[in-house]
Parts: sequence; C-alpha cells; structure tokens
Amino acid sequence: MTGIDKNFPGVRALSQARFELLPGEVHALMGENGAGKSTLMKVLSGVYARDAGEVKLDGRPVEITSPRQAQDAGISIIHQELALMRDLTAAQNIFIGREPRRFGLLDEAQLNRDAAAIFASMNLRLEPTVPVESLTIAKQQMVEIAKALSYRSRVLIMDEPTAALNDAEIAELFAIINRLKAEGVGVVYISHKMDEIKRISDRVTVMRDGEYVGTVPAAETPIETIISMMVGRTLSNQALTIPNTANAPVALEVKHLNRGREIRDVSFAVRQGEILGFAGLMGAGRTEVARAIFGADRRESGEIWVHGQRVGISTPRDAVAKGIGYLSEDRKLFGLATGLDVRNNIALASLDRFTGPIGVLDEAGMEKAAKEHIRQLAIKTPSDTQEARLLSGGNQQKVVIAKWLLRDCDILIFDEPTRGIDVGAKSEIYKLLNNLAAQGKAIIVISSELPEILRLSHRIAVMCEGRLTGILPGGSSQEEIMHLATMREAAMAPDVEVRHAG
Amino acid sequence: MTDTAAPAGKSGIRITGAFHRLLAFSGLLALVVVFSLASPNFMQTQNILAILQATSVNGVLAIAATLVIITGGIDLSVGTLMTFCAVIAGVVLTYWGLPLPLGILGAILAGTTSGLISGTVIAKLKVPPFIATLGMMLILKGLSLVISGTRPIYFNDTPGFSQISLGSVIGTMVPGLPIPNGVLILFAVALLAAFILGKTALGRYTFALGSNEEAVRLSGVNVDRWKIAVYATAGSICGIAGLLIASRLNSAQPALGQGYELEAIAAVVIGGTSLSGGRGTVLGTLIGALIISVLANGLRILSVAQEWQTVVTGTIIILAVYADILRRRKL
Amino acid sequence: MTDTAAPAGKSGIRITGAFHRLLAFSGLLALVVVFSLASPNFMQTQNILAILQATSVNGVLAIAATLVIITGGIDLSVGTLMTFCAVIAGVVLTYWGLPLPLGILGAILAGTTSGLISGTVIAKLKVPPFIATLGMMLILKGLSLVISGTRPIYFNDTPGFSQISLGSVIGTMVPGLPIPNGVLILFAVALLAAFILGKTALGRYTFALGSNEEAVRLSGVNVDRWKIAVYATAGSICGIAGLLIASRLNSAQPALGQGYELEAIAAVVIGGTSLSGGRGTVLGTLIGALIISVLANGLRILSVAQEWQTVVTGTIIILAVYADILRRRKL
Amino acid sequence: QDNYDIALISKGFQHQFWQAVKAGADQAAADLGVTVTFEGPETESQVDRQMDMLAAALSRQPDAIGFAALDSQAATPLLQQAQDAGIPVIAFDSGVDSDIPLTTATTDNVAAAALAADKMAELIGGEGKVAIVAHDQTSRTGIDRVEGFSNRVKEAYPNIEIVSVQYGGGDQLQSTEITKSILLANPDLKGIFGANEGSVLGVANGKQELGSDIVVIGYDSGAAQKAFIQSGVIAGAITQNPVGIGYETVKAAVSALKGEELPKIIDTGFYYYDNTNMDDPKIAAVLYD
Ligand SMILES: Nc1ncnc2c1ncn2[C@@H]1O[C@H](COP(=O)(O)OP(=O)(O)OP(=O)(O)O)[C@@H](O)[C@H]1O
Ligand SMILES: Nc1ncnc2c1ncn2[C@@H]1O[C@H](COP(=O)(O)OP(=O)(O)OP(=O)(O)O)[C@@H](O)[C@H]1O
Ligand SMILES: [Mg+2]
Ligand SMILES: [Mg+2]
Repeated sequence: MTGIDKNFPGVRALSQARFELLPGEVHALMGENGAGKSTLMKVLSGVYARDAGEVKLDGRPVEITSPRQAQDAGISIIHQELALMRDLTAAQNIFIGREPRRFGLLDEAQLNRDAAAIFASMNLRLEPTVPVESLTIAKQQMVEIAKALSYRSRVLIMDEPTAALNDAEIAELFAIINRLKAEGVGVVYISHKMDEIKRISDRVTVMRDGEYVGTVPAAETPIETIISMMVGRTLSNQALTIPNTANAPVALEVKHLNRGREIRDVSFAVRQGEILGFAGLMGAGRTEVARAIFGADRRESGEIWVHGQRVGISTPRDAVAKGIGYLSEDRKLFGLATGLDVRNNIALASLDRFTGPIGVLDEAGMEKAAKEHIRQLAIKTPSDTQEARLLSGGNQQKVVIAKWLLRDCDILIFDEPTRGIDVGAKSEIYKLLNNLAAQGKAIIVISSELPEILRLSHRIAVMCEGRLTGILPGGSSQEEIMHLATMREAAMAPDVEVRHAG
Repeated sequence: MTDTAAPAGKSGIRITGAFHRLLAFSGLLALVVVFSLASPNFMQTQNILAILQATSVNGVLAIAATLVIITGGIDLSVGTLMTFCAVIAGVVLTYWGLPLPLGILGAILAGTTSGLISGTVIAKLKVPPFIATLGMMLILKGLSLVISGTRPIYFNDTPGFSQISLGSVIGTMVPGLPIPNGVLILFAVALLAAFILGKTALGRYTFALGSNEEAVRLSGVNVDRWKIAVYATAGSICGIAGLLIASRLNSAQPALGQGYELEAIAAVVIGGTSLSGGRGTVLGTLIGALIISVLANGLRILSVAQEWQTVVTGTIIILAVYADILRRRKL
Repeated sequence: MTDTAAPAGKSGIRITGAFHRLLAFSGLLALVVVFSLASPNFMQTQNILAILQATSVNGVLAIAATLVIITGGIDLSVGTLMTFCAVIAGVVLTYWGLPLPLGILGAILAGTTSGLISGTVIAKLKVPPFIATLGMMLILKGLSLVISGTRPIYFNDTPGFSQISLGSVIGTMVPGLPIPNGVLILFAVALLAAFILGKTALGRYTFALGSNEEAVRLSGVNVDRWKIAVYATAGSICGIAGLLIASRLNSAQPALGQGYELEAIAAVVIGGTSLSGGRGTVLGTLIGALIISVLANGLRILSVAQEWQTVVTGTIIILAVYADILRRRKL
Repeated sequence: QDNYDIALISKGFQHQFWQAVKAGADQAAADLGVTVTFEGPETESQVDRQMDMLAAALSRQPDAIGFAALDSQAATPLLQQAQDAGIPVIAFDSGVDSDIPLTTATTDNVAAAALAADKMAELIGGEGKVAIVAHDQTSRTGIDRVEGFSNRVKEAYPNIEIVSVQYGGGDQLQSTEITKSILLANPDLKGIFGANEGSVLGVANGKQELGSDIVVIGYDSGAAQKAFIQSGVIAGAITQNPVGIGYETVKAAVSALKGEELPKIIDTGFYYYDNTNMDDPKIAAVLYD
C-alpha cells in the first residue's frame, strides 16, 4: 500500500500512508490513538474507499471495494470494535455468509462441528451454540479471532485482538499466529501493548497523524525508539511514587457481597488515597463485583459502607450520589452515548451541575469543562462538538474517563481503564490515577494486564471463580498473583483464609 | 440490559426455547379460561372455529410482518398490500375470466413484486423502512381503488374461490372437525415461515441483519440482496392473506386494509418479537394474533359495550405483555 | 451506517446545522413551486393560510411524537389522546360550565396525566413503548366515548372557545395578515419544544436516552424519571392539540383521532428524525408536517381524483425522503 | 320467554347516525322489555371485521339478529348459519341481498340524495358549479348518495356542473380541509353537498373559515347540523329516520320471535328539512342530536 489518503468530514485520517507486508511475516502497525491504523486497515479490507493511493497484492495493483472482494483476495480482518451479531450463536457468527448447506438448507450440525473444530485448534473451551450476546467481551473477542481464522486467508489483519484478553489467552493467540506464520500467512498486528510487539512481530511500521513514520526490524529496535517514533518525543517512564496509605480512613468497604455463582462472599476495603488493583483471569467475577457495588446489577446479599456509613445502593444513581463512579469495561455498550457529541458525553454524569433554575443548561460551562478535559487527557478530536462515535477507539475511552473525572467522585472504579489506549496516553492515565489517589480519592482498578496492576496498586485483590482468593501487598510478584488467580475451589488450601483476612 | 435474562432461543428448535415458549401461552390460556368461565358460549366448537377464522387473516399478515421486523425493519404496507393482491386476483379471475390457479399465482406474484419494490427502495436507496412502506401503503391503497374502479370485485364466476378460506378439507375427511381451510392455510404459512427462519440461509440472514447489519456487511455478505429477499417473502405472504380475505368475503374489497398493519404489528410485538430486530418467533406471533382475536371475540360474547371493549382490550394488551416480561425475568 | 454522513447537529443552534436544515426545505420548496405553476389558486394568501391551518393539529401532534421518538420510543396514542383531551375540555366547559382557563388547564392536565401513565408503564414496568402506547391508544379511545356518552360535546356556551384556533390576534393588530391563532400556537409549541430539546436538561437527556440508555443509566442518571418526563411533556403537547382541534370544530368529537398517530409519525420521519432514536429536530418535523399538508392541499386544488391522490402522496413521500438522503450524503 | 336477547350488527358505531340508530334500538328495547346489543366496525370498509362481529354474535346464540350489511355477499354464509340455527334475521339500513332477512327497515338513499340535488338546483338557480364532499368511496351509502345526487343533476339540470367529488372518511377535520381546497380551487363554486353528518359539518366549517357564501346541502342531523341550519350556514339537509330504523328493527325482531307476520320492507322514510320546517313535529321527531 502506497500513498494512501483518506479524509472524513473535518478529519484527515490518512495522508500518504504506506504499508508493506511479506508472506510469513508478522508486521506490527503502531501509532498513537487516532494515528490512522484502523482506517488504513479498513481501506485494505474494503470497508472504506481510499481517496488516493495504490494497493498491490503480489505485485499487482488491486481494487478492493467491498469486504467480499477482500475475502476473495485472501484478506481477512479482525476489527477493533467487535462486529458480531449479538443474537446469533458463536458458530453462526463465525460462518456468516458461508454456512454449510445440505439440500439447500442450513446444516446446523455441520456448522457447529466446524466451529467446534476451530475452537479446538485454538484450545478454546466454548460451546458453538451459545449466543454471543451472553459472552464476556474476552470470549466475544475469541469468537472474532475464530471467525478470522476460519477464512484461511493469506493476509490476516488483527486490530487490537488482545485488548480484552488475559495472558493465557494471549499466549494461545501467539501460538496460533506462529503457526500461521509457518504456513506463510502474512499477519498485520495492531496493539498498544509494547511487550507483545517484541514477542510476536518481525517488523514494526509506525504511523503518526495519518502519516507513515518508518519501518524498523522488531528484534533490533529498542522499545524506546519505537515509542519516540510514535509520539515524536521520548517519554519519561519514571516509576510512580506509592505513598503509604495504611492509616488513611477507609473510604469504601464491601462486606459479604453475594450473587449466585458469580460473586461469592466478597469482602474488602479501600482507603482514601489508595489504589486497589483487582487481578484475575477472564470471568473471575471482577466486573460483576464492580457492577454490583455500583448498583448496576442486583445483588443477593452484602453490605456496602462508604466513609464508615452503611449505604443502600440499588441503582447507579444511588452510587453516584454516594460519590462512587464506575468506568465500565465495554465503552461502546455501557460507556458512551455514541450519538451525542464529545462535550455532552463528558458532561453526561454531571448534567445536574450544569442545570440552571428552570432546567436550562449552562452550555458555556459545559464547553469549558469539556475542553479542559480534552486538553488534560489529550483527547484527539476536531472539536468538542464532534460526535463521539467518530473518534478512534482509544479516544472514546478517554472521553468516558473524562466523564468520571468531571463528576469528581470520591471513589472511582476503573474497569480495564487502558483497554485500547496507546502508550503515551497510558502513562498519562497512570499519572492521572496517581494524582487522583494523591488527592485522597479511593480507587479500584480492574485490569487483566498484570504489569499494569503491579505498577499502579498499593494492594492487589485477586479473584477466582467469583471468590476473592486473597489480597496481596503492592510489589508482589506475578507468580504470587497467578497462584491466587488460579486457586480453584477444590484446590483451596486452609491457609488461604488467613491471607484473605490479612 | 444485563438485568433481564437472556431471551428465548430464536431458531425455534432448541429445547429450552420450546419450553420457554410453552409458557408464553399462559397469557392466552388465562384469557381462554376467564372467558370460558364467564360464558358457556365461549367454549363451543363453532365459536372456537370463529376465533380461528378471525385470526387467519391477521395471523398471516402478522407472520409477514414478523419476518420484516426481525431484520430490524417495519412493514406498514401489509394491510393495503393484502387488499391489492385480492384486487389483482379479482382482475385475473373475474375481469379476465382466467382459471383459479392463475388468480392465486397473480395475487402472490403481486405481493412478491410489491415486496421487491419496498425492499429495493429500502436496501438500495437507503430510505428508512418506515417511510418506504408508508409510501407503498398509500400507493397500493390508491392503486387498489384505481384498478378495481372503486368497487368490490365479486368472484361469482369462480365457484371454488370461496372454498379457499371457507371450505374444510379436514371436515370432509374427518366429519365433525370442520376446521376451515383458512385456518389450515394460516398454520401452513406459519410452518413455512418457521422453517424459513430456522432452517434456511434467508432466515439466518434475517436474524443477522436485525442483530447487527454492519457486522453482516463487514462479513462480506450481500446485505442488500438478502434484505430485498426478506421483503419480497413478506410480500408473497401478504399475497396469501389477500387470497384468504378475498375468499372469505367472496369479493375483493378495495377500500379495506388500512389500519390492519397496526394490528398485525401488535400481534408480532405481543408475541415477543422485538421491534429493534434480531429476535422473534413465528409461534410467538401466532399467539399474539390469537390473543387479539380471543379478546375481541370474548368481549363480544360477553356483550360488553363496544366503547368498553376498546378500554379492556388496551388494558389487557399491556398486562399480557407485562406478564410476559415478568415471566422472562424470573426464568 | 458508515456510508451515510453525519446528521445535522441537534441542539438547533449551531450554524452549520442551520444551513444544513435550510436545505431540507428544498423538498418542500419543490412541491410549492410545482403546485404554484400548476394552479394559480395555490399561491393565494387564503390558500397559504388554509395550508398552515391544516398543518396546525398534525404539526403539534408530530412535535409531541418527535420528543418521544428521539428517546428511541414511539407514541401511538397521540391521536386518541388529543381527542381525550378535547373531550375533557368539553366536560369541564360544557358539562360543568366552568370558565375557559379551567377548560384549557383540564385538557393539558389530562394530556400530562396520560403521558405520565404511559411513561411509567414504559419506564417502570419495562413494557415496550409500542405496546404501552398502543394500549393507551385503545384505552383513551374507549374512555373518550364513555365520558362523552358517544356524542360530540359542543362548546356553544363558551363563546371565546373557537377563537383559540380560528381567531387571529395578529390579524387584529396587523390588518391584512389574518394568520389564525392556531398557526401561532403551532409555532409557539415548536419554539417551546426546540427550546426544551436544545437548551434544557430534559432535552439533553431526551437525546442521551435515544443514544444509549444503558450508558445514561450507568452515569448515575435517574433514567426512569427523565423518560417519564418526556412522555408527560409529549402528553401535555397532545393536550394543546386537543384544544386546537376542539376549538376548530367547536366541538369535541369523541370518535376522531385514530389514524392520526401514523400521520404524525410520518411527519416526524419525513423531517429526518430517526426512529431508532438519538437524533431529530423540531424544525425537521415542522417541515415534514408541512410537506404532508402541502401535498394534500395541492392535489385537491388540482382536483386530482382521490384514488390517485393517495398514489401520488405515497410516491412523493418516498421521493422527498430519498432526496433528503442524497443531499445529506453529498454534504 | 320475554326477555329476548337481540344482537344488532351495524355498519358503524361511532358516527352519530349509528348512535341514533342505537338510541332507537335502545328505546324499543326499553319499551318491549328485551335486551339489545349494538356493534359496528370502525369504518364502513372493514367488511371482514363485520363478519367477525357477526360470527361472535352467532356464537352468543341470541334470539334474533339485526344486521346492516356492508357487503351482502360476504355475509351470506353466516346468515345461512343463523337461519339454520333458527335465529330470525332483520336487515336494517341498506338492505341485504338475500331472502334470509325477514324484513328490512331502510331508507332509499338514492332517492334521498336525488331530493338533495333538487333542493340544490332550486337554491342556486338551476346553474353553476357544485361539488360533493362524501364520507366513503366504496361503502353502499357513500356510493348511493354520490350517485343519487350526481345522476339526478345529470338528468335534470344540464346547466349544473359537478366539478369535484372528494371523500373525507366522514372525519370532520379532513372534510374541512377538503372543503377549503375545493373552495379555493373553484372561486366561482355555487354549492356543496355534504353526504353525511361528518362530511357536511366539515363543509360548514370550511365555508365559515373562508367566509364563503355558497349553498350547503347536508345529510343526516345532529345538534351541530341543526344549529348550522338555524344560523343559515347550511341551507337544509336530508334526514333519514335513524331512530326509527333502530326502533323498527328491534320491533320487527320481537314480532318475528312472537311469530307475527312481517312486511317485506319497512320504509322508515326520509325528509328534507330546513329553517322553515325544523320545528314541525313530524320532522322534529326524526331529527336527532
Ligand atoms: N467514520 C469516521 N468519520 C470521521 N472520522 C473518523 C472516522 N473513522 C475514523 N475517524 C478519525 O480518523 C482518525 C484515525 O482513526 P483510527 O480509528 O484509524 O485510529 P487508530 O490509529 O486506529 O486509533 P486507536 O489506536 O485509538 O484505535 C481519528 O482522528 C478518527 O477520529
Ligand atoms: N452478559 C453476561 N451474560 C452471562 N454471563 C456473563 C455475562 N457477563 C459475564 N458473565 C459471566 O459472569 C462471570 C463473571 O464475569 P466478569 O465479566 O465479571 O469477569 P471479570 O473478572 O471481569 O473478567 P473479564 O476480564 O472478562 O472482564 C463469568 O462466568 C462470565 O462468563
Ligand atoms: Mg484503531
Ligand atoms: Mg471484566
């Protein structure tokens, strides 16, 4: 691909962008949020028509104007934003458009067998007949991967496939990628996780502001160089100071939280100024706990104490009124009002503050607040009146974070706050979390990235199968965390209870 | 919507789904029980047959609407399209004097063609389904009047015609069970639609489109073609409804049909199909249509004053759907 | 929907949005030009006033429907609620003989109450808006008949009543400009609704609910309360429509109103508001309502046969919306 | 047994004409000590809905049925069922094309509309343009009244031209808009015939809103129409005797149940009324509010 241009109304997404992929190569595409990575790959896969430039396949120029043509040309893509049909089953999703038939009718049994075979090859335990709607994002992501694999393409584009995956799943994915590589498939790999780039890719192409910056071999190039290519400067990667909060007053205490098999007797406390990390494998129940505390889901039993007072929280409104904010893990579904503009999304949780006597909104005040947060979080948007759905994935996430910053809660629960966020922004968010903690806010961070948990947390709570299997001090090792995260019920040793209490 | 339980299965084959939907009968059953207790005339064979007969036209229209609604669209033209197809049958059989099968074919083809046009306007010109089918509703209404010369076309020269709906094949085979053919046709159409939805590619794409059209497009499927196919299928089914009503009245009444779309859509929604697309069942729609006719019939049998009939109907429709929501939440 | 461009801004204040919407007049303008050329009687002051007067009731109903549709809901009860409010005004003024302001208050309160009920059923009982308002539509229709004793209630004892719609405050001030009050009221309601949508928290939540209700809920907003407020506001506006129609006919006609909901929703959708919620403008709805009345009036002025009127209307509605889509894609 | 159960299935329900028929039926029910129910579909095009109503009424096993057919043919199988079950059927309003009904209580709509044409011609001086605003393009009454009026004009008044026939569904508001369009399109119009109550009220409204002075001839009665005639907005109107139709239908049903002989047709008559004869007891008796 050479000289690719692509403009959206008010946005120049690509300008003379360039990309090259060899057979049997894993080529990482890097860049900050909004750099144009996804757009470039959508041009390649026939979703967008380019404004200028040339695409060559095997040295011959090709015109790819629809996803169908891309498939026929042997190009398949895993989109960054999940593109699943929520009401269909996993197997039905994978083979949409290519259903096996018998006598002209759908052969559902064959369909499920084929899907099961793909899952097996991925070491994935998943019923083919389960509706994707009922799956966690991580599982949905695995379905997307299975779907892309099922095409058996020569070129496979993966746009942030691991954003929702845990380490075990990532390892599995990498095994698959290596296998494909050996078969001569070219893989385009987009990710914001630096360590993965080193682990999996052969070459790295960096983009900035829609333009091509350069291509470097992955093995020889230090991470710092790639990052400075991305952001156009070097990032200071200083360790964060973790002040002692052991004596601060408890801000939030959760006692004996229960709901079915998903949440089983979870108790913990967060102090003011403390960051409590939540680690665990996919489906461990961390999100469920957060949602139950926030009143987004019903709970069966359990008490919630805020600043030493027992509070009744049955709706998110109650929680927000008590000073609790929750940034959900699925921004598209639960975080962003995609039809509203950036300004209103940022103000959404604080509209009451901008409402005058007869219900009239203080538009100027909202604009000021929104612009302040756009600057503070470096949200890449043409203006604060841009529709939120037109932002790149990472920037959408930042908008949701800005919403809770503006609300100014005492207790903040961040569920996968850096999912899909570039390195520069990530370190800014870390700094931000630290500052918030320094201001005395109590913070819970749920993350599937252990380095992130380790870097941020004063203490680390670990969950497994709906139970809180232990709370570790900050600075514990990855092995200690993984031990607790995989402590299934049967294997539970008595001494764990002691740790739990501590 | 994390707090509402997962919906019933949608392919109409899964076991839990089947059990689930059996329970959906409860609203209908409750009505039947109440009316049976209130009036000895309700549970008479003749009355049951009258209810089924009254359901047949609206049921078939509702099935057509179900297909479209599952794609996330809507079809406001079902009522006037039915009439248009009836008029076409009248033209073919009475004005042109052609044999019965050609009249049947004509009606169904008229429905298919109209569906093709709606579908094309929606898929290719990107006109929202509401507008496209509203336009078609008006166009077809006008054309029915134009073609028929604003008067009913009678089928007196086609002796067998009224048998399509009123005759009873079963009755001649099993005396004492005079189920009219119209009712059989309703069930046949229901089976056919359930088959299409559950077993064919068309059905799969119907659900897929309503679930996430963009994702289907990104998967390389020719979205437009399948969407048009769904509207055309719905149109053909409206053609069958046209034959049913024409046969029942032994005439094509050109002014009839407007307002019927709302009742058809109501049956669909009462039956648990979501107007936002992606889920729905033919069985649910049948139950929805039956609830509407049982209510109307029962209230009449009880000699409830007409103005109160509407009040009660409105209330019970809301309650029936609310009960269904409660039941699903519990499950 | 990657291929359709961004819609016009929604607060109704932004400059690009305003320009954008000026262009939306084009379909309306085209109609006006065609009819002016076709008949010298079309562009007469009196006929323009007749068109505006004919828009007033449907326009007000369509504005009510706009609010609800932007939340992603639908209100099928606007037509019969209008009638119900008219009947309540009749009861207050004629049966009880109370003074005019109380009658006006009664009608609007009746609308608000009904909206509160619909909204509560939708928000608290989670009944889909289609069903809840369909139920309300039937209930209100029945109640209007019951309360009025199935006969019109005349306002002969309230002399000023017909002036609400037919008098002309402007005409008495500026001779030669006899714009009827009904039209003024339409514009006043439009301004009010645009103000609510663009400037108030209620308006902002209206858009937010239609955009992503779950996200709004998870932002700690009392979603139920705002949703109910939207339906109640829409209900109040229907109360105003009830006064308008009652004043125009100098009577409350209990049987009127069903079918009006479709025309109101059509005006909303022609005006560019999306049935899936999250976007829409009052100005668009006004234009949509005007397109419908200009069409009806123009075709009648040209003495087009009635059956062809419907055909032409259907076609032009589709074409108007298609032209709008083309225009937006270009921008 | 005296407390007979009689089911009346009419062509409509909400219109004042049908409410007047219902009032007559209720009156007869009270006088004769029987029970009467009265039902009709939403619009006069919904033939199938009327069939459902008739079917439900049959299931109720009433002692007698009164029926105003929207379409005679369509009803034949059900009427046959009634006959087989020994339930006497009385037709009312327009007749039923069948020999099952024992008698028919009806008005001759064609002749009545022709009378309206005569009156129109008289009032506009036998020449000029006129228009018709009717309620329904396909129903029997709609067709009969429009044809009765226009055929009479064609036969007897060559200098009168009918420039427009439009249909407002009997909806007052729609009929108002239609009238205004007709008036604006034909500034030299002399008169409009409104073919039922809702239509003529719309015509009167439209005339008033535009300050026109055309001649309006109406059909049916009702408080508003009577007031318009008193104030001169409507010159005069044809009235049938709907109360009489309802009363006679129920009375005939009871007679049939008692085994009495019935005439083939009970003509309930029609009248032209205007400012001069409205208070005439004979006329006042057939007008309703
Ligand atoms: N459909 C669209 N309409 C308008 N602007 C768009 C559209 N799609 C993308 N953009 C803009 O184009 C730019 C590039 O976006 P893109 O999604 O390619 O970024 P990205 O590099 O994938 O970022 P991220 O890492 O956050 O996913 C962004 O500024 C984005 O806001
Ligand atoms: N929408 C849903 N429908 C049904 N089951 C669900 C849903 N979401 C989560 N679950 C189930 O609930 C349990 C807990 O999931 P949860 O999302 O809380 O885990 P988590 O620790 O946050 O992991 P993740 O990293 O996937 O977010 C899992 O068994 C999961 O499969
Ligand atoms: Mg991206
Ligand atoms: Mg989670």
